[in-house]
Amino acid sequence: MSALLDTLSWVLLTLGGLSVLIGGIGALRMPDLYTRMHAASVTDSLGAILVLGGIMLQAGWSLATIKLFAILLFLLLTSPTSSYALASAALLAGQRPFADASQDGEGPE
Amino acid sequence: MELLGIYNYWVFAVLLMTGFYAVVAKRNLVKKLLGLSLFQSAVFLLYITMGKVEGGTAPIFPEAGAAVFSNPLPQVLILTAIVVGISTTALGLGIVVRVKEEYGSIEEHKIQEIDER
Amino acid sequence: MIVMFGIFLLTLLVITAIAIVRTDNLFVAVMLMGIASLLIAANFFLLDAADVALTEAAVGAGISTVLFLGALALTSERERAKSWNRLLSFIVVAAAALILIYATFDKPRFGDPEAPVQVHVAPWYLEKTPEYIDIPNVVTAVLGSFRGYDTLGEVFVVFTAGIGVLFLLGGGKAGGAVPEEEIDEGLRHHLIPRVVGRVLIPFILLFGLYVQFHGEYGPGGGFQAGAIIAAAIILFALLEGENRALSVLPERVLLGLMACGPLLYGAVGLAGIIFGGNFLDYSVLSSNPVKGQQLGILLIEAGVGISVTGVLLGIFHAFAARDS
Amino acid sequence: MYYVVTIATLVTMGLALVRALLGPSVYDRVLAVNMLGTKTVLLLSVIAFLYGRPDFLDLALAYALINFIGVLAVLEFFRSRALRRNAERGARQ
Repeated sequence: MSALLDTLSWVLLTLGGLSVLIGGIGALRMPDLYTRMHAASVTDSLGAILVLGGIMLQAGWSLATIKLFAILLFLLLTSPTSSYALASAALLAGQRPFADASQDGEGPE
Repeated sequence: MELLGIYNYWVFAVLLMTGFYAVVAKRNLVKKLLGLSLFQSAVFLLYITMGKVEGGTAPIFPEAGAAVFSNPLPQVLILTAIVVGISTTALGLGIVVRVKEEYGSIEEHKIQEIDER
Repeated sequence: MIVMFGIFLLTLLVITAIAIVRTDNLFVAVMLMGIASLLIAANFFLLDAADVALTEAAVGAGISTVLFLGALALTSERERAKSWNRLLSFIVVAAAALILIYATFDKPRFGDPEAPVQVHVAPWYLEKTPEYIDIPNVVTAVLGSFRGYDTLGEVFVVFTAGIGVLFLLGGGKAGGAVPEEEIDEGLRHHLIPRVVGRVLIPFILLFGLYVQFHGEYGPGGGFQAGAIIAAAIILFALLEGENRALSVLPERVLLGLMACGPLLYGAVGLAGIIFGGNFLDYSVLSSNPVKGQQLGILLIEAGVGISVTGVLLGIFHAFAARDS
Repeated sequence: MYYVVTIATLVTMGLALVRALLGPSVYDRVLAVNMLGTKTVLLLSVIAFLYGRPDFLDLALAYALINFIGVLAVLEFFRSRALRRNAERGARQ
């Protein structure tokens, strides 16, 4: 049983690391702000679930698990909110979501 | 490995001087304050680095098994210094805001020009 | 391996610092400063300073960005002038950096348990804390009891800085072109942040109280808790507008908090004298000296928390009130 | 195995920093700050277990709770700036 849990947490942690990394690459390589945000925020949530889930399996039943669950819960609440706030601020300042490389060099001015 | 041991101190030196450069060379007052914050962070880093003991852990006794602990004293000094740092930075920002209201600019040389007139 | 992690983070930190100095957009510089704060907090944690990392997290994550942005809104976000005497400054700074780096070769090895810093008072603190105070967190013990004078001084510095900001920015408003009620709406029209914020603010406050009163047992204490509670109220002010935040915690209450914190701290010190001990000697507060010490630390941490909350909120409101 | 996650997180922090340095717009930099914030939460939780001191998860919890205040402040900053600009334009006409 514990070997099974161990393997499962291994898998979750590796997948989590992978998705975090993919998010980072996406945020670097995507052509404009909104696609970059998409890459970053979606993998953020998935990566957080996987990584924290993996650690939770390692921690077993303890106070740490509850804290990890709280961290996960708050991350899942705050991370999309800040993505929303960011996209809203960008739209407000007149950044248009065109996936066109010539459009994204504009500052807020 | 020997050099890695003092890498933290090098980072301290570079960080300190980067902040100092901003304070000396930049004319924008907010930029100067940002430089000052960097300078502060560098000093914090120096203290905490010196307090680290190899193989140690944070100086909070765990429930079981006493281990080697890092030095608590620098941590106490820096803990208070961080909060003091943000309050004094806020005071500096307050002065900058007042300067902007009186002079209409936060660039040092413009303020001097107005003063000489 | 962990040493390598630290080195990687420090390298990122240096890159960030150089970028902060080089950019001419102050808004970008403030954002990069947020990154620097995250990196340095992670570094503190790697260097075994959980309490310091928590303080940096509480201050750097919300409050310092908010204050800098408030100042930028009142001044300008572009740096217009070129640097002054760039070459000369660079030479001076580079020379000083080289001298500092040269000096580091005489430093004791990183993490050396025999280094001069580690052999004087620190072992005494670590050894005597269980005996005199009997709380697990040595940092809190040193902060509250062994070096209580220092902390009292720091609290007064924070208090003075808060009073200074209120003197500079309080009172007469600059008067802007935007109608008061429009600017004061906060983010009320943004439904998602508002809902999430309403859910989260109680938890942040609860977490602040946990950090405050759990400070004897884990990372935490008055300074961190004050910053976290202030961050919660600042979040409320961002979401619901200045005036609603002020009607929850009016300016008079904030001033009261600012003054009460140092007063509580000083009163605990004086109580020591009245009960026949020295100033800030908590052992006499209770019949059992260890219990007395714990009671004293609890009270002075409460004083610190109250004063930090009051000062940070007072500063925030002073900046925000100008912005209209 | 914690090392794998830690290294992935650190590399991602490096990538996010590159994004913050490249820009091009200020929003990309805010995005990078936000990414770094979440990555820091993950890093701190993993390292707390790496050190064998899970009671230090408080730190990650603090970041998870208050890191988004910075981004909300940015939104509020741009909102009030847009309002001020509109008012100035209105005053000129």
